Amino acid sequence: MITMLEAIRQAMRDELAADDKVVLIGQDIAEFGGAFKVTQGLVDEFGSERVVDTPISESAMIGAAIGAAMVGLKPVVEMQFIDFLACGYNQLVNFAGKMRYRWGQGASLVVRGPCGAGVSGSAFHSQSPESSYLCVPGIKVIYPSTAEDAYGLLRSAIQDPDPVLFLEHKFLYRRIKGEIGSKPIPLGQAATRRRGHGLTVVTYGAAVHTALEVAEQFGDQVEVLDLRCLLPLDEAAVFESVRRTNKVVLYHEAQKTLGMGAELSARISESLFEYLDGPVTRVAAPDSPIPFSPNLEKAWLPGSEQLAQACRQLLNY
Amino acid sequence: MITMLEAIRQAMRDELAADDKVVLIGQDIAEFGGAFKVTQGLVDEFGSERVVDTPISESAMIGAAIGAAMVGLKPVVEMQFIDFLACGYNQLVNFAGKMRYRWGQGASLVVRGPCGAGVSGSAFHSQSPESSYLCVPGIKVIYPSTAEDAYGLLRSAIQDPDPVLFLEHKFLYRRIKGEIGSKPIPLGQAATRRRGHGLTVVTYGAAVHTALEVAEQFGDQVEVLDLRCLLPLDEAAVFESVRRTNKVVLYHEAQKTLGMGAELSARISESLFEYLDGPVTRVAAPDSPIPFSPNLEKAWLPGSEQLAQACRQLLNY
Amino acid sequence: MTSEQKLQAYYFLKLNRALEERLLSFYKQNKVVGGLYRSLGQEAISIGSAMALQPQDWVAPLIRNVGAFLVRGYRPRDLFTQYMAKATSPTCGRDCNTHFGDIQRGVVAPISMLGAMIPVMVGVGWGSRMQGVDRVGLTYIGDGGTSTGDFHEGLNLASVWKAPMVLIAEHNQFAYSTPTSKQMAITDLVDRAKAYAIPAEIVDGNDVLAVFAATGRALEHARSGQGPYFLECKTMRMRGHAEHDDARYVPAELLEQWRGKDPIERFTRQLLDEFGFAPEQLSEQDERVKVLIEEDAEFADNSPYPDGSGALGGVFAS
Amino acid sequence: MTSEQKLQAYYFLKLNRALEERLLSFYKQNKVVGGLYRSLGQEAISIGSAMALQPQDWVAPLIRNVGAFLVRGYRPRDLFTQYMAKATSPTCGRDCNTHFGDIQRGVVAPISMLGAMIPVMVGVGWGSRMQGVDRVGLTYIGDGGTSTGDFHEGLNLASVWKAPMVLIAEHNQFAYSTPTSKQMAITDLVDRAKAYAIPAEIVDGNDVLAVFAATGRALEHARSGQGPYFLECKTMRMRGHAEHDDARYVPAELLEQWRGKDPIERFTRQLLDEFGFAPEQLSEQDERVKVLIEEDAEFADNSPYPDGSGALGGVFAS
Ligand SMILES: Cc1ncc(C[n+]2csc(CCOP(=O)(O)OP(=O)(O)O)c2C)c(N)n1
Ligand SMILES: Cc1ncc(C[n+]2csc(CCOP(=O)(O)OP(=O)(O)O)c2C)c(N)n1
Ligand SMILES: [Mg+2]
Ligand SMILES: [Mg+2]
Repeated sequence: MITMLEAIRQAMRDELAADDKVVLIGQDIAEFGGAFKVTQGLVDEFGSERVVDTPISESAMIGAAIGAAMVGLKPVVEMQFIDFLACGYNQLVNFAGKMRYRWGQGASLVVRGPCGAGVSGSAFHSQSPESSYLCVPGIKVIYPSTAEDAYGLLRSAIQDPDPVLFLEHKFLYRRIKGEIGSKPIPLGQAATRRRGHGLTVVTYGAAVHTALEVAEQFGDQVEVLDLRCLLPLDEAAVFESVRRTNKVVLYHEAQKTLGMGAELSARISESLFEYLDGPVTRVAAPDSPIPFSPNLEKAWLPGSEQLAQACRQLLNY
Repeated sequence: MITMLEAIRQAMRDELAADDKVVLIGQDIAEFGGAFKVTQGLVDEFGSERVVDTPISESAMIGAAIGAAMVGLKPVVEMQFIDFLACGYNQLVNFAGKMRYRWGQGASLVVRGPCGAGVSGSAFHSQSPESSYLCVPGIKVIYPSTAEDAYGLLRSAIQDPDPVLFLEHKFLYRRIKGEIGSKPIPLGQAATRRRGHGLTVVTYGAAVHTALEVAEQFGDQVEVLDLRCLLPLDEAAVFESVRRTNKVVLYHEAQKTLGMGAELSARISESLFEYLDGPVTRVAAPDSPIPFSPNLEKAWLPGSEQLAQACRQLLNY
Repeated sequence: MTSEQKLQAYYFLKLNRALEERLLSFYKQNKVVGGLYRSLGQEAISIGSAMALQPQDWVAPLIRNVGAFLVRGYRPRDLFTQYMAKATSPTCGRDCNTHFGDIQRGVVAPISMLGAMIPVMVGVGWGSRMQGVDRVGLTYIGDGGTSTGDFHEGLNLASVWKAPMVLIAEHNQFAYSTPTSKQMAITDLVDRAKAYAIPAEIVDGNDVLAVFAATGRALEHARSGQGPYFLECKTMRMRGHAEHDDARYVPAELLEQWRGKDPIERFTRQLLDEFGFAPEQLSEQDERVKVLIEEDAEFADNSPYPDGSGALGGVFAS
Repeated sequence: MTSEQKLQAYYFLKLNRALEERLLSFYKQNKVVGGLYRSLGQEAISIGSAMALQPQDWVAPLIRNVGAFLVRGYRPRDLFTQYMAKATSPTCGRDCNTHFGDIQRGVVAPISMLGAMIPVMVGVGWGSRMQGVDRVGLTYIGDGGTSTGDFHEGLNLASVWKAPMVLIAEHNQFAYSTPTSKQMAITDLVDRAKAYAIPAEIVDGNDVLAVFAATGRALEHARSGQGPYFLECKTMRMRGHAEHDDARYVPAELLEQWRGKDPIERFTRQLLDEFGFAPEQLSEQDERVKVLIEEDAEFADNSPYPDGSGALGGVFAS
């Protein structure tokens, strides 16, 4: 049993070992091992040519990774906190994301780093950025909830020929443990974490664990589907489940407005209108920055009570 | 009758005249009058202290506008094309958008500029960026479809105490004419552009005009609701209409995934489940960059045929 | 500096250090929420520079500029309660550590993204001049922060607009674990200023008088309409990036070498030996510091946490 | 340059100019889709620099670097069809003007956001060296483009990584309507390079031999492991930003002054007077240019537009 953090490190280690085109780029990731120590030791194993420190220049880091990808490397860029990716937004969205469509050449690169709230990181060390990168074309987005997935999905992400944003919920880094496999897990496959017949909670990331806790309260009523990948999205798995349960709660930590829940809700409405026995329901964070003080943060986070209430309400609908 | 472009200029002129705290900031906006000539002549009327050219530095432009707003100015920042706002993403989203929540001090500023496709601008001069700024908290987003609205809403945007993104569809600049009023139009009020009882098309921006064209084909069936503001959103008007027509098509030019349509669909599903007589339907652009060549761009754009078909299908549902 | 100012500088230096030492005990008691970022060894920069400001000037402190808050009239309790996430903090618990400010006091709250304050303070200075207000905007940047795009865009804009703005670069040898040599190919940050024709000076950042004097010159330059000014304060970060970082990547000799240059010890010696202050005059200030720290520490410690209802609202004015 | 190279340079210069003149007639016939951006007066920069590249090197041309495409083996038809939005264009009509490239030929397609190519070409050079490949990445930037954050972050990273990368700054006096004096407070772009300790030279951008020689030195420097190199090519944009811009903001005397420095006229005189080429040798090249332009113009003109089905797909590899 290893932590999710160790699983992520192991995925990078295995990819570094398997393919000498893989390089790691980031701030303080070499000797220091990164702010969260995710890359600890990798520079000793693979050398400072392949685990490379950078200045504080998120835009140049992404840009250089794009260039390196063009000449055949497979760069994995660490953001010290994923919030700082906002400073490299243009390179990722306009350069990496649009390349293949425009001139047929893709950039095989991963941008990864800690995201998410729950550790009093306040507004700039807690964000869930998935919507910002899903609402523009060209960036795959992966968001694992278990150590096993983190390992297998990161390996696939590194091997993927296109730009991938790999989100690691910092709350899970050392809190979640699991056995990991030794193989990549294909992108785009959701996982049913719990079976139920009364409604489906579709979720991902740290929220999966809260959903499982809540589902317990409802016996065999609540099914929990972990998306694992937001793009490519396993729409079929979502639809299959909702077709069975006829009710769905979309649950995530990111802001509600234009969150992943909005998109799923729209797709379910479009495709499963006649299967629905109750309103497609979202449980997500309020449309505000993330507050610092623990009580505030707790009130801000869409927690188990909110989810339980939404489930209750929908089950009784 | 003046063009939408002239209406926008007139709004700035009237605000510059009414309030000496209003300043315009942008690339080539002074003597040159801007790439689209939106600010033409304003430097002569108000001087180069109030209509100010900048270097090519989108991030610094937004940052400086935030600082200027803190000391009491009301800056209006022109992006030469709104696509370049991607280079100032961090300042707008993380500084301007989160200030008031964090420490009680807001930034009264407007970022405005041409957006949208239809003029063969290709991938970097055609984007519809509303989702990128709606999926994070703190930025109001306005998107007028008529000269009158462009005038009145821009005046309100400039007077607004919070950061506002004001989107001007470049296709409409000189193609749309209208009488303008002399007063600000309050933010957050949708406008019913056409009455109908069979279904509601909720739309905004240039798409409003296509929607009206399409609605014609359906006699008194299709209602067209122009959102005008995406945040603050006139949810009440959307709900009121859908409660009457019981069917809704969400229609916009931006990418479908995590577009405004996704959010509206989710809200309608949540609140009006029992009123719906057919699946909430989206008509929006494919999830890809915007192609250049006219035929490609036309195929890419969610056009009248697509909308008409969606209406037909939903009316027959 | 006048004699009075010298005593004041001494007071603020000691207050800054005592404040952080008190925070450190809170930290060890697990009463600090999140990381604790020290300015140990760099106090002279914040205090010397902030003391050179005029009342109408504005300052945007970063995480190690605790001293600037104090000079601007904030109390230790404001820092204590921010770090302890209390309801009584300037942000009512909404944001952390030095992430607070107040337009009325001319203090701008930073965001975490390094470099971002620079364009904003350009706007503050420029926007003030537009309104005929004599106001300079002062902010800080670390050696690492000079690698950001905003540093470049902000300083370039400042130079073109001749904005009344002063940037103090604290060259403390490290950006988290990254030494300056891995951050840039130059050795002096003043070389950055050449790209904008901004006048720049190297200052001994551990000499509060030198910082005060240089900042005074810089502000004067900016105030007179000649545009921005850049100061590089050479110094050393004497602790880890934050308290959770043991900074084993810092060569022991380097630390040793800088330990002898402690800005407070040095200034104390100067006051006594060079400027003829009596030991009692200083202990009087020490006593003031002690009393205030204890009073404010108690205040903060006894302050309640916000309750959850404070989490919502306030994103927009209306 | 060898004699052969000189003739080649002459050929490319004339081809570049003839290509744009032909594009201009297409433009006047409304056959160009979107704006037409000229490199008139600046052709020596793209051609001199691209000719200095080794086959294994890579280049990322911007909108005025038509010449670099030609030197790299692209044909006029590639530019014609791109500008005319034809199905036969390198991007099959998906993107415009110089927004095309091909990894096989070592040409990177630019994005519109100025400055963005710089970090990317740092990555190209650095990533090649990582793999033991001797390859330099060359790209360009305008005077205006040097104000972007990416310019700074990219060059700083290049200098720290000692990336084999060369940046050619085309100082053509204007960024759209903005003269350099409103873009920056310095007069020479080489001063920007001081911030990174990157060696920099000022070059006469209207002298194809000087550009070729300087780029050769720069590439050699980069290739030898000493890191990036910066060249400032002084020149003048002899047309508006694009053809729809009448550039009335450009002082007539300035244009007049530069008209006498036309890089092609000048090189032609040199070839004849200094290097002893016979007029027939040049007219032979002129003939080649004429034939190729006409052939390719016809090809482009007769090419079909893509049909709508080409709009979809291809965002991801699978
Ligand atoms: C844009 C950005 N990227 C990364 C970080 C994470 N980070 C916080 S402090 C720090 C090091 C800062 O070093 P320096 O600027 O020298 O300041 P010092 O800590 O030495 O005072 C880093 C990398 C950040 N805050 N902002
Ligand atoms: C980041 C960014 N902001 C704005 C623009 C719009 N724009 C296109 S070209 C141009 C002027 C460029 O001037 P310069 O860099 O000097 O190049 P030149 O046109 O003179 O060759 C501007 C402002 C852009 N392309 N990218
Ligand atoms: Mg430092
Ligand atoms: Mg130029």
